Amino acid sequence: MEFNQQIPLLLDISTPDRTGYTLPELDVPEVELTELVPESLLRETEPQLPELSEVEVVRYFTNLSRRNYGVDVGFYPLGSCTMKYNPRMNEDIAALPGFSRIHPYQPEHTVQGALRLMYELDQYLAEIAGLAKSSLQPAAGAQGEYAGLLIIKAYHEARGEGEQRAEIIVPDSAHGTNPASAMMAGFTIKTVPSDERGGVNVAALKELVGPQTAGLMLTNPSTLGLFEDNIVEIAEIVHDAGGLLYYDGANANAILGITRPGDMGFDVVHFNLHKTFSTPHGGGGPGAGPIVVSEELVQFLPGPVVEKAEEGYYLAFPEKSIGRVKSFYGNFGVLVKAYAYIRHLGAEGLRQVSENAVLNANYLMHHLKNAYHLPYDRTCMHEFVLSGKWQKEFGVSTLDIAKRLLDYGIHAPTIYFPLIVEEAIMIEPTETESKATLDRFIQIMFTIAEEAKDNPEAVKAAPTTTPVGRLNETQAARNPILRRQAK
Amino acid sequence: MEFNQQIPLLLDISTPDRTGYTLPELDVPEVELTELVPESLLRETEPQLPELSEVEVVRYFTNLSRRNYGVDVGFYPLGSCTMKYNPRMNEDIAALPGFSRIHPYQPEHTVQGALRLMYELDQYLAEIAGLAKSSLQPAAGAQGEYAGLLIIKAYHEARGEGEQRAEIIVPDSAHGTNPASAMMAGFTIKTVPSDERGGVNVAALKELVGPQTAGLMLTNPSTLGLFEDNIVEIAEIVHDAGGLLYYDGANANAILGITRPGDMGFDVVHFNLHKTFSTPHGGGGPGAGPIVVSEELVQFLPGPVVEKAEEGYYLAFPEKSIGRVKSFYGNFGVLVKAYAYIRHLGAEGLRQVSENAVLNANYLMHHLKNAYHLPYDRTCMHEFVLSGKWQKEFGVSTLDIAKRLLDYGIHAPTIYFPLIVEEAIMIEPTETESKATLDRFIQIMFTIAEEAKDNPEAVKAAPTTTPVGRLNETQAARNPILRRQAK
Amino acid sequence: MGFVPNTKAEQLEMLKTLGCSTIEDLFGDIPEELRLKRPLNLPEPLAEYQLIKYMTGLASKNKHLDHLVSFLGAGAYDHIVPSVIKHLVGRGEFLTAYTPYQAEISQGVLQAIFEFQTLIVELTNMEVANASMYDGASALAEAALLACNYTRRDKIGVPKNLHPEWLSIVKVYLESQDLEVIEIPYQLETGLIDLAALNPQLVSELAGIVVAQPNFFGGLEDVSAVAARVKDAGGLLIMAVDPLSLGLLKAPGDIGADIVVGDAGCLGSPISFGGPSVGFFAVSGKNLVRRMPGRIVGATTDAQGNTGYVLTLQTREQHIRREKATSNICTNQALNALIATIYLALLGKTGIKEVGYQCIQKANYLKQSLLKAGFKLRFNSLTFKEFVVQAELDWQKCNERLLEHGYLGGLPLAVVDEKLADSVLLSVTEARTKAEIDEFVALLRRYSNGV
Amino acid sequence: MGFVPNTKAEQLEMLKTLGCSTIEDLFGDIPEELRLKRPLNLPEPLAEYQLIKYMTGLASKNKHLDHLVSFLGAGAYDHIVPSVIKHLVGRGEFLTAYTPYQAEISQGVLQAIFEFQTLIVELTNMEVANASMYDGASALAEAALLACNYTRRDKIGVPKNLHPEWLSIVKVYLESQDLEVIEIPYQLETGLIDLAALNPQLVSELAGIVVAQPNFFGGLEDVSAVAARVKDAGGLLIMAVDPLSLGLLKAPGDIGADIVVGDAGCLGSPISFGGPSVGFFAVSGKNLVRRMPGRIVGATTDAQGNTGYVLTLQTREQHIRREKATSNICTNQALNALIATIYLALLGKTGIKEVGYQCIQKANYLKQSLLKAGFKLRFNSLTFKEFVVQAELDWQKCNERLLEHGYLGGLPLAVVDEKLADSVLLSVTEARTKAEIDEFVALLRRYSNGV
Ligand SMILES: Cc1ncc(COP(=O)(O)O)c(C=O)c1O
Ligand SMILES: Cc1ncc(COP(=O)(O)O)c(C=O)c1O
Repeated sequence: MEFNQQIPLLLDISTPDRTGYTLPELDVPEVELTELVPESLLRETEPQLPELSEVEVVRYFTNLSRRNYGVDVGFYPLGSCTMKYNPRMNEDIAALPGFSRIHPYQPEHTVQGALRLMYELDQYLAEIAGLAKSSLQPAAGAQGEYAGLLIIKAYHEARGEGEQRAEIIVPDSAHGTNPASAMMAGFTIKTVPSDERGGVNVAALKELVGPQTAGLMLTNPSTLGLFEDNIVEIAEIVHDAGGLLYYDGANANAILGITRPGDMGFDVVHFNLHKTFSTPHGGGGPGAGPIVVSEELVQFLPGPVVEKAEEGYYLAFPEKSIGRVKSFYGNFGVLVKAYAYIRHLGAEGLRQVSENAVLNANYLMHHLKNAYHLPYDRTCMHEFVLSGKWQKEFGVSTLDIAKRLLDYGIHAPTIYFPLIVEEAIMIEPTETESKATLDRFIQIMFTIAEEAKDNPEAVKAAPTTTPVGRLNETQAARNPILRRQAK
Repeated sequence: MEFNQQIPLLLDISTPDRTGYTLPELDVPEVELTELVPESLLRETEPQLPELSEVEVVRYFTNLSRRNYGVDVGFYPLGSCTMKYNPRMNEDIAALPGFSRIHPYQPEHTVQGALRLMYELDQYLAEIAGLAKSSLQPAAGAQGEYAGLLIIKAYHEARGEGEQRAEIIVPDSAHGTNPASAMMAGFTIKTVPSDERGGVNVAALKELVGPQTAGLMLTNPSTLGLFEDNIVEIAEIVHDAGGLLYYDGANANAILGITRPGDMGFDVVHFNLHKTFSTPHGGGGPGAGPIVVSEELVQFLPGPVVEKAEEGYYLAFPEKSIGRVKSFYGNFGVLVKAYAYIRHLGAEGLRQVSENAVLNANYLMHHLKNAYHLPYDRTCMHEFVLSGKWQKEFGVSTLDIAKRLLDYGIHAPTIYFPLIVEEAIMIEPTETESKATLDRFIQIMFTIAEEAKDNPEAVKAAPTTTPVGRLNETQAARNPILRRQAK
Repeated sequence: MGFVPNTKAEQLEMLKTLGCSTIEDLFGDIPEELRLKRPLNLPEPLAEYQLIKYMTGLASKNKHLDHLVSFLGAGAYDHIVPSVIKHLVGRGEFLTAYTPYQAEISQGVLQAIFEFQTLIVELTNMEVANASMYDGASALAEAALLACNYTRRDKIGVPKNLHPEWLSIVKVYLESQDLEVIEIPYQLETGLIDLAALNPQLVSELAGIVVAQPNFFGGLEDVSAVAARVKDAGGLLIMAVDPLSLGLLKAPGDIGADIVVGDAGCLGSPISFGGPSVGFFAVSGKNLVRRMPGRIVGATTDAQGNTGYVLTLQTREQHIRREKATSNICTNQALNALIATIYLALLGKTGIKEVGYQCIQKANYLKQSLLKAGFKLRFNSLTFKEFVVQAELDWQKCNERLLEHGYLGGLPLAVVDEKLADSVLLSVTEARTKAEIDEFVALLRRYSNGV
Repeated sequence: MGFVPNTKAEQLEMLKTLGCSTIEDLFGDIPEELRLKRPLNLPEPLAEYQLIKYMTGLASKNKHLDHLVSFLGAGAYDHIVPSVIKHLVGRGEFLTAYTPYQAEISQGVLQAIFEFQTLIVELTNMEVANASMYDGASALAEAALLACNYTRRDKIGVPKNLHPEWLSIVKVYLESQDLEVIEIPYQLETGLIDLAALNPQLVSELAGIVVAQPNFFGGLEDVSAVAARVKDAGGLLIMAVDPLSLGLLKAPGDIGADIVVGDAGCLGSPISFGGPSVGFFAVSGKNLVRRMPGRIVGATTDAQGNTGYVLTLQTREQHIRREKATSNICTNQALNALIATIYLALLGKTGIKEVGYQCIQKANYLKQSLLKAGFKLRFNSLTFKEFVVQAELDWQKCNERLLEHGYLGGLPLAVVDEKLADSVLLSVTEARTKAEIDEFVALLRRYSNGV
């Protein structure tokens, strides 16, 4: 219970000399520590770690978890994040000691199961992307973007155009990681505006491309949840200008088995296994952001990748690899879960995922547009973006609406993104939600819309049923308290 | 969150044709069902089982659990139940496929690990009890009592006194299972009163025993948490009258390695592995109630027991076994956890358990007797019993006090037991609680005592912070609704 | 150590408060001569890491069903268990709670038990089910006691085609109260209950008759016939059923059963060398409810009108009624009942049928394959997921050879009945594949040909 | 299938609402020629039960640390993991949440991250730590970027005795922004960083210098000397540390480190073929905080004055700052940070010291035993839990023979540096026992004698 009670910090409940662990006795002859470490290197002040018994630790984290919301607790329509159900069997599989207790430097012949899994996952992702080969290294989408952009850079360098092609074009609706990754990769960023249908403004794009263009980063469906139907033309424009196309696969949950980035003309793709392929988000990670590239770009992939020979699977570096971006072989434990998911669903199951993700989104949008402004009134894909601007007129912001949802026991959608929509509310139900849940959400959203009109103060005061009330973010940023303050 | 929201029943959220499982395809040639089962035996009406997806099931039970309190959530001083911390390593161990995936009828040579574990656990329990040999069959304490009483019966029968010795003596402070088990075993029950120090009234006992006495059941420490210091004399009285002594080991957490029932004169003992030996209570079970007997009684033990030969361990039936009380070999999965616990702690660790259980109880008692009536003001063992009679004067019952504790985030002690104490409050902190927790509990109990005086209505209205308010038990019993009502 | 948080300093401080100098002082009530003067004779403690290594080693001395293809059943089955179950059941709030005495903070467990009762009622078509029993066998024993108690008769009919362990447990429970178990033989050709073999006078003295559906040999009984006979005689019909058969087979409530029991371990509990499992207990009406053993959860409301769940009808129970209680059961098998509830929620209406259907179809496929391979059936009744095969084979030896190939053979029935020495009880669940069955048959054929 | 709850009937109903006849209609915006006209070429789906069997089979093709006694380290270690951790981390509310954007219902994750930040600060004695990085290597790369950015210099000194993978990752990150990595050699006898080998002019142009403590060879660096030099030159001191050494070794904050990074996977995360692990990132002061990469959690209050936690200083981040962000990191390794937090909470002050102490003592015992057995040390520095042994042995072959005995040998350094072809990097953690070490030495001695 203690649900509404504050939970003191670990160090506040610590007692000197208490411990929550047992270690085997030290069974080798001991040597004076100072013989092993010179005094000058020895620690002077003890680190103030908490001292707790096992049951105290269990209660602390159990009670913390009870103050948290996850997909397991309820509906979590966080747009762009694909908060689908995370099958528990995958957790069991990844925890098998044959996967969770292997060392990355074991001789290859002792890890053939792991290497085969990576090899096959590479191939599955390539098939899904409609491209040639993957690297499983990147730890998350953003690192995938970064690695993918380095490949684009290496490609141009190999063609002697490295210096010249210094610009990456990014739509104004793009996720923040896109421009940030391009910057990290050393590119200059050019923003292409959206057109009135929410797609890339093709005319503007034509203006932007040129011999300086390294490539275009695109999410398709876009962050508005809309399919870029000019994609073939866009690809042509960029390719004709000598640039490459990067596909931000964060929204791939809409297209599995339906259409493929490679077929659209993309050269590099990253997938978010923690979105599309059902691996849990873990409160902010770990994820995995494998990239898939066209035949031409395989030589540049970050290494190592897994290859197959008569004798078995082995690790290798592509010929002109951009190098490594991650220790060892990526977030292997996450890869295992995505592999299991694909094997469980097969082609038909994956297609059903996307079909139902899109069906659910359209169903929600169809109803909600009656109570909230829908800036782009088109068939959407797996998500859609509303605007809270009607409510704004009553002084109720999108933030208020989001907070009010919490009172109804539902996680809020993504808000204020994409930036091009005023008071954006980005809703992604995913395929693992039932019609009943969608109907309940619709009803609550309608109620909130009513409240915004009739009783705006109630919405602005939200949330009131949560363990803490609305938290003061400005205070947090102005006067940062970033660790426990000694008492 | 939804913490304070009612959770509808499974069938209320069910949708026709939805499923939450996958099975391998049926891969054998199919035969018409009616060829396998005659029409007359086929079901006519479908069972109305809920139809849900996996995520719905996960959310349902996750949210149910969030409306529940366990040792993992906080302090649980439920007297007589030994709600100590349940080490998680034991769960992992019991879940090893070598323990959790074995069939009870596998050939013995394929389950030598399991048989050895049972054999050794038998020996450990015998050593702890100070007796000769155990049977691990009983599924819980009450079944242990039942089996133990049958052994006492068999013993008398073997001596030709079966008919004659039809009475079991039980103290008035005994747990309800004691007389109930004796009744199940076909005995007549005689109650021996307690004396003013809370122990067995020895004079009354002397009156009760005779040629009709089969035995005496005793808990030591008693349900008052007091050590029966006349135990040697009591044992003599019963033995001299030709009866045997049964030890209800539910309170053994006080005596591990400190004193032994066998040394006190007991002939049959049961242990509650789910109390003393840390196996989790599971919301009401499963437990395990192995019994240990003296050399003389080994021949009567319920079977099968594990024996050891040159070639390995094997199952056998004692010569004059009372038979079986439980399918297969008892709650094996529970036995594994208790075995692991004993191996982890060893002799010294077990002794520390009891020492600290007793220390914690005395510490609490010492403080709480200032605010609550303490009927027996003696050094207690692992638990003690207060009376709410001072508070009763303000119209506040023990039930009210218990409910008020819930508002403070603490599970209430056992109440109204033992029956011999008016408005009993039976408190067992266990050794796995820290002084800080005890101090907090003391403070809350003091606060409630204040409230009872100054603001009795607040206590009587409790609980108010729980998912539901105080539930109407009378209504439940008068108009029993024992399953979901179709809507 | 021992998961004790108290530090030495705290112990001293607490002792000081108590006016003691050592912990020993707290044990002053224990007569000196009873104090153990030496440490318990137990193995040295093992730190967690060592313990897990040691226990893993011990576990590895058992061959288990992940590595064996099992055709062994006889009360414990290799059914498929959805992996999500253990994640839910392992949540601390379920695992580390006890009997929900404080209803307001135990709504999770209480509602789950209420669901369990509901689902058992749905499966059996009875009126009321309780919160669980230790296992199917003790549930049956308690059912027999209830029947005697209810009818005030002192004999009960129990068929010899009941699981032999259950039969012996029923006997122990009844005989300890001087009640008599009348064993009802089975027909030699069918293996089905042979009520006609009993003296009709005796039948009319019975408090009730137990029918196992399917019986120990896997056979499907014509329960209606028995039902009619026992009702005529004023006794109760007690059915012991396999809950996984109830998606297909007629519901006990539709046949007129008065009490239905069974073992619900097959609904998602790990097989675990036979325990912990969970028994269920359901009755047909109000009169029986008040004499039912075990916990019962009921719905009620709080002052605000919120629905909530509580333990109810507690006046039947030992903690209130003591020696007049309907049973001595206290701790039961709540967590396994929770497992069964989750299992049924996952499977639902379709799943329960499909599992039963796969069992019967796969078992039939094995049966037909064995017949083709020249084996004989011991009984000519229809069967559910088990059946008895007969052959001039040393089944014990045969099983040893099967083991070498990773197969766990059936239960040789010699242990049960000498007359069945040439027979083996085979079991087939939905977990078996055609390939496994085919290879199993091939191996058996080879052994029967003396290869 | 696909965990989709929608039934066929519901799909139709929803489509009807939308005015569509088939789901295909919803994909009208996808140009016809882009639609995939065939099913994806993927293996047939496997039901859960089959999948688990299949995956268990695949896993069994790997030899793992439950069965191998490991002396292999080099960035991934066989440390003891308390079993309670996975039970807590597996709770759905942690596992299935995302980045805590909605603070009021995410206090669990937020407070846990706040604890992580606190504990990292305690361990390192720095001012502020962030919520986690992908791993130690990328944390170091980001630290190097931060140093360049902060000092506005375009070169950074990185020692060649850094983990070779880390070195190459740092290079990739820096070179992609046209920054230069100046490799600092190590002394051939000690394996320690040889700053003197660098041109002094060059040193004063460096944005900072990285020191690995312990270094890749397990050697203990005299960081203070480097610290003095780099400070003089106006650069930053960046330390890459093993967090498990920090119970014993001087805290980076006490030596003057400006940025401290490391891999905290060794704090309780499963080794898992090297990932997911978790990087940490701590800085010495305010100026650096505002340029720090990654999420940061801060304490604040609600209107009632209750303390609560929120994501803060977000204007550094990509979702606000886009191409001007301090980093592109978004999803990080929160669950592994939670693991590390639980691990540190269990171990506490005493435990962190004891683990480090057991590592160094056991490693020293192996070292001394090998010396006695006639092996030589490659470097003469003091070491922590790893060290380099030199012998005229084919280490690759030697490792193969060790494997036959269930031992996982050290990392042959031929792959790292040709000059180290005769050397192997051995690692010893608290999980090793004297008996295992003794047998390992005996085996090595046998091979070195050519047996
Ligand atoms: C559209 C889009 N692109 C990229 C990313 C970055 O992925 P990650 O968080 O895995 O680094 C996200 C994640 O939220 C996203 O939604
Ligand atoms: C003193 C005492 N005896 C016996 C029992 C019965 O044990 P069980 O519940 O395991 O059947 C209990 C359980 O509460 C008890 O406290």
